[in-house]
Amino acid sequence: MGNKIYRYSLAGLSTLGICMALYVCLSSALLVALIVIALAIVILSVGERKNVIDKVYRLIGDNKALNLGIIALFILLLPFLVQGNNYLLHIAIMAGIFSIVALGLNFQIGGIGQINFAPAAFYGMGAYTSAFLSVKMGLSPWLGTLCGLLMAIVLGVVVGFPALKARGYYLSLVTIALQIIFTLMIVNSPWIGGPNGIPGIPSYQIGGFSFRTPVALGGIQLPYQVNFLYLVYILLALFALAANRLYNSRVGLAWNAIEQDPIVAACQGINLTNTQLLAFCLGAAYAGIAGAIYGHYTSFIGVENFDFSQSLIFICMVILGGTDNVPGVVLGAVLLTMIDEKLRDFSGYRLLMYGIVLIIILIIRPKGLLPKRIRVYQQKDRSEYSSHSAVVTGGSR
Amino acid sequence: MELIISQILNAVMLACTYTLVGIGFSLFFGAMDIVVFCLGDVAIAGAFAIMALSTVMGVYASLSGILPAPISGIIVVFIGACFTAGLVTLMYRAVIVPFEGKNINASLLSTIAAGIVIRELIGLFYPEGRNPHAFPQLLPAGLIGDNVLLSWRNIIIIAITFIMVMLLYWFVNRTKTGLSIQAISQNKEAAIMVGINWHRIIVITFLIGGFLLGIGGFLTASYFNSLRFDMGAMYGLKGFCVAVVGGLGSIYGAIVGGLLIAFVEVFVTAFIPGGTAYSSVAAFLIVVLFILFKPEGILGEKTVEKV
Amino acid sequence: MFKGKPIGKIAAGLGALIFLLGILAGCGGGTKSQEAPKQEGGSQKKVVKIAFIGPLTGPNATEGVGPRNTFELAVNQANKSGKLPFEIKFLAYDDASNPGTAASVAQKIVAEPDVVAASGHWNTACAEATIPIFKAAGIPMVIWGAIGPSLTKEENFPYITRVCPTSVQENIPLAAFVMDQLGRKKWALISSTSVYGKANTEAWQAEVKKRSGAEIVSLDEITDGSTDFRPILSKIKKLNVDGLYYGGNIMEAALIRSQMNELGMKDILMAGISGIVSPKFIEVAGQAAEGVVVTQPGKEPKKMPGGKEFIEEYQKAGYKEPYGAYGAYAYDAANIIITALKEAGTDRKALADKIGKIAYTGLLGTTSFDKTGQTTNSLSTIYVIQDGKFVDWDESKYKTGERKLPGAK
Amino acid sequence: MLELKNVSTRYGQIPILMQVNIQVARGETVCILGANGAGKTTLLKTILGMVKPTAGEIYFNKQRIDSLPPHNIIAQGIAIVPEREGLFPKLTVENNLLMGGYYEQDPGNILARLAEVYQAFPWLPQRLKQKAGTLSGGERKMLGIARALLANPQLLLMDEPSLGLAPATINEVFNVITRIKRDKEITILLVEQNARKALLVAERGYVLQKGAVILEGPAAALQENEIVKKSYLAAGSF
Repeated sequence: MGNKIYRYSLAGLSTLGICMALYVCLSSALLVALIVIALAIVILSVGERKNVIDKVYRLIGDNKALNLGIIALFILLLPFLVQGNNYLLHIAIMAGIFSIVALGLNFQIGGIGQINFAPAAFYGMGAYTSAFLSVKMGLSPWLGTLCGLLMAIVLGVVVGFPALKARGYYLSLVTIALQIIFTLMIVNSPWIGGPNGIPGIPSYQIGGFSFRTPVALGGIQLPYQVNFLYLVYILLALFALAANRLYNSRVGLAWNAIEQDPIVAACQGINLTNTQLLAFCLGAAYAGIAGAIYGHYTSFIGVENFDFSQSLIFICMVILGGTDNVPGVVLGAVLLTMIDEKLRDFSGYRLLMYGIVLIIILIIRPKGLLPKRIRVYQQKDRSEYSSHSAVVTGGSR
Repeated sequence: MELIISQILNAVMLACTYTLVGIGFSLFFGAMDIVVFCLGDVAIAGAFAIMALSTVMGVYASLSGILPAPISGIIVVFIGACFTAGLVTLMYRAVIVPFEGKNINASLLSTIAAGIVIRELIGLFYPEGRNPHAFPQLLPAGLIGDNVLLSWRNIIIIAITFIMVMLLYWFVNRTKTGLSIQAISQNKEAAIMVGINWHRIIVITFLIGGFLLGIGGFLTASYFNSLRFDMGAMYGLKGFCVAVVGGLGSIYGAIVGGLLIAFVEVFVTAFIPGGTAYSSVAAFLIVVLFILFKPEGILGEKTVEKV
Repeated sequence: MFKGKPIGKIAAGLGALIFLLGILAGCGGGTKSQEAPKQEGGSQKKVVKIAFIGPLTGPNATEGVGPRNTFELAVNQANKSGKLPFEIKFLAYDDASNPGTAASVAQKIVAEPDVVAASGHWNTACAEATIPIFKAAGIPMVIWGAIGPSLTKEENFPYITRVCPTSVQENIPLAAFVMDQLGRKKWALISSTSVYGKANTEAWQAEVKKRSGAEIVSLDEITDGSTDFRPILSKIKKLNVDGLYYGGNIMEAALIRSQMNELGMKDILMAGISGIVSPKFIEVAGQAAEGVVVTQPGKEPKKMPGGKEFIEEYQKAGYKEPYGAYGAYAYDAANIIITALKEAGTDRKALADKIGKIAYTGLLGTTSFDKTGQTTNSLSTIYVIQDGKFVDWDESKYKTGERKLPGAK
Repeated sequence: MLELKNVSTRYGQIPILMQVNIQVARGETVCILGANGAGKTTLLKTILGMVKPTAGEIYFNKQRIDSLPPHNIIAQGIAIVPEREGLFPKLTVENNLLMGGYYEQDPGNILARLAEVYQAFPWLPQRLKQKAGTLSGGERKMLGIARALLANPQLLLMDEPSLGLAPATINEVFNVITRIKRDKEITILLVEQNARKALLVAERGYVLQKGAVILEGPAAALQENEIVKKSYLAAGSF
């Protein structure tokens, strides 16, 4: 049917449009980037009012394979698009790494509705463990990353445990306190470099090929960042898919139930302990891997990259993008990373910008740029009824 | 022995700097069930205002031309505290009112963000705002007699803290407005039902709390003799810890909590070899333990936690 | 499901959007290609860029802004002199004393076309973070202010060089002065947990170990940004030390000194190194600053050949901030790069080699580098604070015996 | 004295009151009967201005009050005996009482009213320094009534005075209400589930069901009404 092809190409076009918008943000000056973002916000809110956005969602949802393909192609071609500019690639890599952390953090903020102020500690735990093992013990960075993941999960249990007993303000204070203790302990531990950080972290290697060697692809010499770009985005894709599956699963539903009312949730047979700890451990695992990759990518880690203000930035990403919505969280992380780097020249205004953006978003769009979607149980044969079998789990109270 | 006495004095002084901001947290939590995270920054902004009045704007200098120095000092501090009161009320309007009755996470984040905004604005717009500043000495610095332990400034800091707490006690328990604040904090609906104009009372609470914070910021800056634009973050966090340890919502709890945290910090520094670097860690650990095992704090009443 | 009408609207909207984005993308690409005017025509000189990195915001901004100014001054002077075959463009970047920021900034500098050299950092940790990046990119970096001993290494030479002495080098003359000349033996040591503080602690411990009879009776580490040192000081007071050494930065040092005064410890000598040499120290410590002994590598600029002109030029350029303790270093670092550029041209490799072999005489005396890239210039001055000013010991009333240092018998 | 004309309210999308018309004349005691969720408490909150009506008008002493904030409405002489926990648990009994006289400026009047209240509740004077939270359920209810009396209201609203009390205490509470009615010429609007008791003290009554008034009339007539009998006077309710 002609209509089908029409819709098919339309879906492709909208994905392409999003990719193009992101590319423009990435490659142009701050002002242009801001204009594009403002434009996007206008389109979003107008579209929402006219219910167009919903249709676009469905359009994209119906042609998943095509759209994922376009995004994959976009990332594959990105190094060529930016003509091997390693700074732009660096931004793209950082956007990917931060997206992974933000996805993990979203399990706590979006899932069980508890703000965890210590994501940077998870992130740092992964980075420090992996860096320490590979620099001081000579472990392979791949194994180091795995250990970083495990240690981050351990920290996730430590931070998640209080969440079982405390909620709201008390929990936020606990997580802030743990975040600060984490940074202080690193500063005070000379054996992991203390305030010096750990320089000279080795890079990943596959069969003698170091990720830090430039590559020649298609006759063009590309900087070493390309290796990391692909690595990070493959992982991001995997993690985003996992997060999406999780969100649509019983676990995601249980998290949301706990967010609404833990006592009622417990009465419905949800194991509060396991479910809440899972949110923290999974989040920690995401952040841990991201941290480890960050360390092996930049070759240097210092405590300043894992402190409280970094945690706030992660929280900003989740809130800006849209809590409990995987594309939203990734979008938030990517946008904020890009704006942050563009603001490098105005670094005095960086934190101020975060503060103002957070307040404005909370007041104007408390649910973020891409708000949480109605949960849809995917049953192919009943797609006609998909809107009826939707379970509404509204936002927060 | 002298060492222990001087360390106790150090701890008491440190507790004085924590107490007023802790009271601020308790006061607002009591009145509104809300934790205003930017209080530390507000207090430091108040100290900056006092510093601006006495240095950049030269108000202190021109005042002390006509009036005796202590009086002009008091006037400057009073103006600064009023400024803080205004600032905190502005915070209430800007970042608390929009989130009233919504998920606490929103107001939590918005007040943290407001703290960042205040901090960064000071850093950007105060002349050389990002550099550390020497805080003007509005309090006399001399020692009392030959006793090296007691200086006039320390005595005055303790006295002002004490007077402020007493005034607050009197206000909250002996005046109609104070009783109304208590009434609202205990049962907002019933308070409305007896005809309390709760909007007005909340604003008054914020004004009073802001005034206390201004004084607190002034005392802290005077005691440390220095001021930095980002001091407020840690100051506010410690204040919150103090309030939680003492019992969130309890004024006396803030005093007790302040003493506990200050003693832990000072004694870890003084009596544990190599402990200096870990004094803050110890303080935060205490807070975590309190939240886990005695969330109502030392003086707080055991109630169902407000979420 | 989909009616024709809304879908048509979506299509139209999308089409317009992509068109717009395409234009924007074109612009984005376009600006880049226009950016670097190549050396066409004699009228347009080739532009080379030199990057400066330092703490321009954040807690140590005072230390970074002055050197930024002097660096810019040097570049402007060189451009004005008209002797250069190219035009030097000055780029200033802020590391905010944050290694992560520094690394990111370094990536940005490395990605910038036409950058031939960089000069960076007051914070050792920041330098640690960026050294591998500059080295990998083959861009020579001259360190103007970071003093951690480990920064200059043989394997990084000639890409990484340093015009200022390391903390070890700095501590030697100070230790000789206070321990040998003044005879202070029993020391209390406070240092910051920063890289800088740790390096100083180690250097001072080494100096004490060298001398028989000298000892360190207490060691405390504080985090930068602390404000209350009374518990530590109360403890030290009981120990009857001859002197207190602080290895760290200005603000904490000033607070320590003023709190010492408050606790009745005015009679204990305080000694420190260049990290605390700043008018801010005296401003914050006030009266208590009197009699504090510090060391600063190099001689005062005004006493060096060309120093008067430098100060005049600096004032003429209209900078508001003082050039600070490291202004002269940044100025010389800039001139070393410029001199090398003049002789070796704009090839990065040749430039680095030239810098490595340079013998430049400027405000600091004659600077040349050893095989690790460390300056061999070790001039230094002992200052004592007298009446609210840093006064050269040799010219002070303390030397003549008119006044007595704290704790002098 | 109090008149509600076509008052409707809603919480969000859910309508609570629909086109409610109620009149209370001076000196009258009127009861409103209704089951759980009928909208009784919302009705009182609407009168007090704590819930704003989405439609309709409310008049008190011929003055329109439905757009005023609660404290202005209460200042005009309306007091309420709240349901259940209407006290300030950490304040003393005395302070709780004094909060009732929030709008009285003259301390002499307050003292006079205190004396009256102490006479009505002889146990009160001994317990003045006790925290209100430590009182028993019945005592708290009495204290609530005493507090409302301290405002010397023209109109007294009572929200389910019998709720959650033991039968003996309920009798006591209704005795007090009867006494107040007799001694002070006060207008009372009583909201109750316990129809038997309420219809004994009230002169007129309304039956509220799912937010709408379905019946109204003199107390005696309501007592005989089949619907009331079936729904509210069935065996088991006191």
